[in-house]
Amino acid sequence: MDLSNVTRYQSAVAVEAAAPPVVIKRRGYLLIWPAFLYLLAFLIVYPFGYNVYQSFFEYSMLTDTSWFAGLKNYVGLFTSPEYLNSVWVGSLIAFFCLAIETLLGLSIALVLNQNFKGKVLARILLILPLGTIPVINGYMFNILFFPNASVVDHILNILGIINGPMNWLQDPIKARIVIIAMDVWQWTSFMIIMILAGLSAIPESFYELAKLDNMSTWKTFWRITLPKIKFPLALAMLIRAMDLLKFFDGVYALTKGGPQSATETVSFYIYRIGFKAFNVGYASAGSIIVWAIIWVMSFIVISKVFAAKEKAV
Amino acid sequence: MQRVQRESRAYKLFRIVFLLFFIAVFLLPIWWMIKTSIILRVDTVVYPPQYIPKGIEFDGYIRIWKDQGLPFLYFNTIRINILAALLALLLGVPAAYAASRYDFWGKEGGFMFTILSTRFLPPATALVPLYFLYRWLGLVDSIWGLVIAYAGLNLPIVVWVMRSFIDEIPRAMEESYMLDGHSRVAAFFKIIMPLSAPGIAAMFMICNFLTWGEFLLSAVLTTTVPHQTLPIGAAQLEGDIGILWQQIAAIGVLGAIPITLIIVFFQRYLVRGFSFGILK
Amino acid sequence: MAKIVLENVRKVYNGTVVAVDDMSLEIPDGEIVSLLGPSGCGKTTTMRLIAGFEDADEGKIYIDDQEVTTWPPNRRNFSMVFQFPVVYDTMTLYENIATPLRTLKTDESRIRAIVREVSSSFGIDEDSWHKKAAKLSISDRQRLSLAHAFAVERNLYILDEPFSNIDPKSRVRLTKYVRDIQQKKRHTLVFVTHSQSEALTLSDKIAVMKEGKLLQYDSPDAIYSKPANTFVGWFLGNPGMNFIHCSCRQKNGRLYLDGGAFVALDRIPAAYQKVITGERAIILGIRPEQVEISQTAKEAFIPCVCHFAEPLGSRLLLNVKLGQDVMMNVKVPLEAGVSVGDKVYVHLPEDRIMLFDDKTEEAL
Amino acid sequence: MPEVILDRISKTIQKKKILDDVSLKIDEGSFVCLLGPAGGGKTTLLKIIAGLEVPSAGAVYFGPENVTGLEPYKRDVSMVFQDFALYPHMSVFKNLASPLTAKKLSKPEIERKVGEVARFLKIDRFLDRKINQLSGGEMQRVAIGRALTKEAQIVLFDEIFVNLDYKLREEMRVEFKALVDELNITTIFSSPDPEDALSLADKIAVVREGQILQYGPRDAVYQYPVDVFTAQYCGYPEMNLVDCTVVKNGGELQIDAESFQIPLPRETLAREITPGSYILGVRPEQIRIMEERQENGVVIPGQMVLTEVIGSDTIVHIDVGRHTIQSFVPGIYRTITDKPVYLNFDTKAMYLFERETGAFVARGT
Repeated sequence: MDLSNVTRYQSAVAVEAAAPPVVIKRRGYLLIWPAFLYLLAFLIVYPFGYNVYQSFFEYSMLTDTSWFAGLKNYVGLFTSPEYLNSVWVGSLIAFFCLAIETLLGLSIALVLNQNFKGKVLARILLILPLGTIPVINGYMFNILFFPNASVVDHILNILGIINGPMNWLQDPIKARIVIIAMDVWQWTSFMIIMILAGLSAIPESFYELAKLDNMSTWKTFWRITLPKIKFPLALAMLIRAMDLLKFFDGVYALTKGGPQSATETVSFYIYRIGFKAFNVGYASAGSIIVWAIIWVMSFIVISKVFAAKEKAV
Repeated sequence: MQRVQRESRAYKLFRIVFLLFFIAVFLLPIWWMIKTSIILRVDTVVYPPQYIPKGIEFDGYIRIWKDQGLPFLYFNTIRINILAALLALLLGVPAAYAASRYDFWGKEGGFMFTILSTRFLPPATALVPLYFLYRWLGLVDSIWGLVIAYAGLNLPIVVWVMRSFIDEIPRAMEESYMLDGHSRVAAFFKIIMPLSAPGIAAMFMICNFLTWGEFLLSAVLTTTVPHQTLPIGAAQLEGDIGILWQQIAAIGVLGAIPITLIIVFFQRYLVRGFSFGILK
Repeated sequence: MAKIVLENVRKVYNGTVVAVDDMSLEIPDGEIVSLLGPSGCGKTTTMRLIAGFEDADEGKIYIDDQEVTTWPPNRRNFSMVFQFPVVYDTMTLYENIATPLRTLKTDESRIRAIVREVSSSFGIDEDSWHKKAAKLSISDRQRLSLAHAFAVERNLYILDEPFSNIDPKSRVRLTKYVRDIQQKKRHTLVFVTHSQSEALTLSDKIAVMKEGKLLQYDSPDAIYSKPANTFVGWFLGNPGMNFIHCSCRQKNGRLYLDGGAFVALDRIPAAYQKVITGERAIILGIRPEQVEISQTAKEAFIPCVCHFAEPLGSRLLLNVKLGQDVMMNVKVPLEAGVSVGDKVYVHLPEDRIMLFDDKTEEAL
Repeated sequence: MPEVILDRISKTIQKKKILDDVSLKIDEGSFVCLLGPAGGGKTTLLKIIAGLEVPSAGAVYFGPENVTGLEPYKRDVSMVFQDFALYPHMSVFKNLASPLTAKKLSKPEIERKVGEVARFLKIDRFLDRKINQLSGGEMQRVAIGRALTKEAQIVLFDEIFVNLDYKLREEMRVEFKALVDELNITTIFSSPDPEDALSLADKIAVVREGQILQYGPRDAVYQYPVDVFTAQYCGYPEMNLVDCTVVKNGGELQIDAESFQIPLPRETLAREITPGSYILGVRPEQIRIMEERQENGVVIPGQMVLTEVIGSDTIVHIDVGRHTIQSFVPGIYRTITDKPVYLNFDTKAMYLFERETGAFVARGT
């Protein structure tokens, strides 16, 4: 063999130009369609189309007739103090819930991430609120803050923080505090679980290094812990933020939106207008607006998710 | 590997106090629910409150059993949730397989985004359309109506989380099964299904967890006891004459038991469910 | 800089898994000592015990004759480099290196001088000081964490498999940096590795471990040429030592080594004549490069068949079959030109042979 | 037993070109190694042969038959995967039997064939075991066994030594070679490790960035690399490369590498070259280290910087001006002298490559 005759390798395979191969397309991806169509039918296309359609009509319960109303529903909605109030109340509640849940969840998760006796038990006890039924929690918080017989009043009185009955549920501000307290009580556990998952993924060696450098606990938190759990934390907060737009059960059982719609969230408003007042056009217009908000927010969440996934690969 | 901890005594004390405080706060409403369900009816709302009941009765449990159709409610809740979870898995696992193994046009931005975004839609906004659709289909006040709706709530999470489970099964596994001479369908049933079985089981539990306490849809889409769920049963105990605390609490206690077992035993998977499989 | 002593140290996980068993080791001041062994041999646990990340169940640890067994890691005064590079992602390169100096209350101009010195010894450009560490490639991260570790004068520097995630080119460079700085400053250095090449290249002494036990602790050359048992002989070398189960038999009043179908050696090697006085079973060990080979029959050469020939740089690695089922690796010069299927003759030089006990597999 | 022909295969995945117009003809019964760095397209190429991926363009032939679109389970190919891909929920026996159950053989037949293969690979002792009870080496044997029970004429091996530690790799390589020789099958083996390719293969195809740079008999690829990449990649330790210029000095040509010069008489290289920019290449095993300056031949002064002991041999790193040159020294050698050393090599062992394209120009004769 003459090895010295080196040429760059070329596609010199002796195959006669054959008929183009019959390429079998692999069609396994079609499996995604049943799930997709199902969601489309029951949760997206139909409800969305219906909402869009109805939002341009006015409907009368009495005569069971409806007539075209143009943008009247939207205009009405944006000038309706009730709707604007529900947006304001919803945002207010969501903001405080989110802030408190995040801070509490973070501090509790940081403690639970340490090694100590009884850690597993403490962890289970602290996520138990997730196991309760939201609407029943509403009733239980009703008892805890019952006018003139509030358990919370009693405890706060003993601790000397307040003096006398607070009548929580009669006062707009206090009622909001109770609603927030209820949500915080049930969903801080969610934050704890999510943040613990983020914390447990940080390799121990980062802390060992910080220790060898005599870094203070505070600095270690800012320089190592927080940057490393940024993603799970942000994800959990965004999920909670969107879930707070759904906030309904607790409000229903605890305050029914009262006093004077001080605790009426958007979800509750849409339900009340649609099902108690049968103002379907209004409810539909309100829904469309909420959908727009959700889509923008979920777009942010999901694109973050994709970015993180790519980073992981 | 266990890290050697050298913490100061003061810090250890602080930690105990900190945790005990939050455990107390977190458990207070739960204890109140348990206590309310067994305390004498006259002592339910009294001041000063009884932290430990002075007398107990099981009247609440007996009444919900006899008068409020608890067996129906309980059975319905279980039935609807299980069927909804199964339906979601039936549709979701193949979809998750496709999403994990195939590249197709519009996968991430179109299909997967749309599927996940439905997870965030407030049920309230779909309530009116669904009600009229169900009335037309004759699904109002039937357990199948709720099964279909709940499966829709579960489906986004099933697709996303199962996809992350299937992603963890090396492709080479089914590929080598196919090279052994088995068909693609056989590879799905003999390799993917058995290997993702723990994930499927966990997802089944998580689905039940997610829809167990659902209130709004079942409040609107069901009207009679034989088709209602526990949360609705509880809400109906709030009537013109007042609220039947004892019985609501009793439903609350019974309703919380299965779901609490799920969170205790499936904690590890809860994170995946909550984060759509992105965190493990 | 300090001397480290471990005295009968033992560590058990979960009450049952013995990670380190009765380990005694003296790490001399100013030397590089490697802990070498396959995964699960206890080298990482030993390192973590020295560092104080784990508490020993039994035994004592000394730094310069001061007992430190119960001291927390930061009091033991050492630097560490981890297998998966650990740096402060949110800080700049400069801040990363400066962090341990900050806690020592060094003034800023001094810090700057030290950072300049270590970063130049590890090939970090001054232009990149202001960059965030998060953006670095994995080998640059390890470079940074080495610079960070060597920025401060410590009793001890621990490197835990620092090169195993690094590409081969950067590995050579980083090895050189570590060796240079150690030679200049005479640091005491503990180096944990599963790679014989790294251990043989860098260390003054190697501690070979297996299943929680210290098998041999000696200079690289001594470990290579006089392994304490068959495992050490097999584990070091490329390929490792050959072992042949033999029996010492008597013939005409003289002992010889019988390999079954062939005579491995017609007498007992001189070095072992005092140890072996009667008939017994034995394991003969010889390194592949020390086997002599011939293509023609000679006296005291064993006939065999070559069934694998692999060019290895300027050497040819042969796998030959002696008798029925004894396989042996032999390394010969490329020019020997042996190919698969050839009949060749090998000779085991008396002065190269090592003998091991057939039961304990310890060197005799 | 068919030959395998790849005819102008291209593959694009998510707009990324993985394979670009690759053609390859693999003779029946031969052992071909696809050698190249990770991400170069080796695995995709194997998957296209196996039918696990469909090429975006081009065709695959097994002998005269065009199998391009054929589903993998209809092909006469088996494959061993990098991480073994054993079915963890099945016993070793069931793993080995999987290709036979697909053929719907009778139970005794399956038991007989599995038994044969298991004995052949010395894994018959643990047929009842679960996969997670096996060591790395045993897992690899089972994976190979599963590929063998199919009795396919073409067997693909995808980087099967990568996940083994170096001691095991050393032993498996010897065993593997003996095994393949005995079976007489068409073997296509992919590896990032030149040692695998040089010790096992009949022919080597160097794959990089979706293209085949060179395909030929092992010795041809080793001795006459087509370009700098192949030259450097195909050899362990890798070839030393130094940028240089060829200049006319008086009537004679000379290689000028800034820190040293090498005279280049006409007869040194196989062909005539013109002055210009080149890359000089010499394999480390050809470089000798001298403590004394020699008068004859190539003499390059340098400074030792590191002796890297790799098992039983040593790579000595020597600084020569801007470059570091590696010399492979058999045996353990650990002296570093402060004195300057001199490198020397036979001009026969010298390679020249074009600076811009990296293409092979000439080598010493």
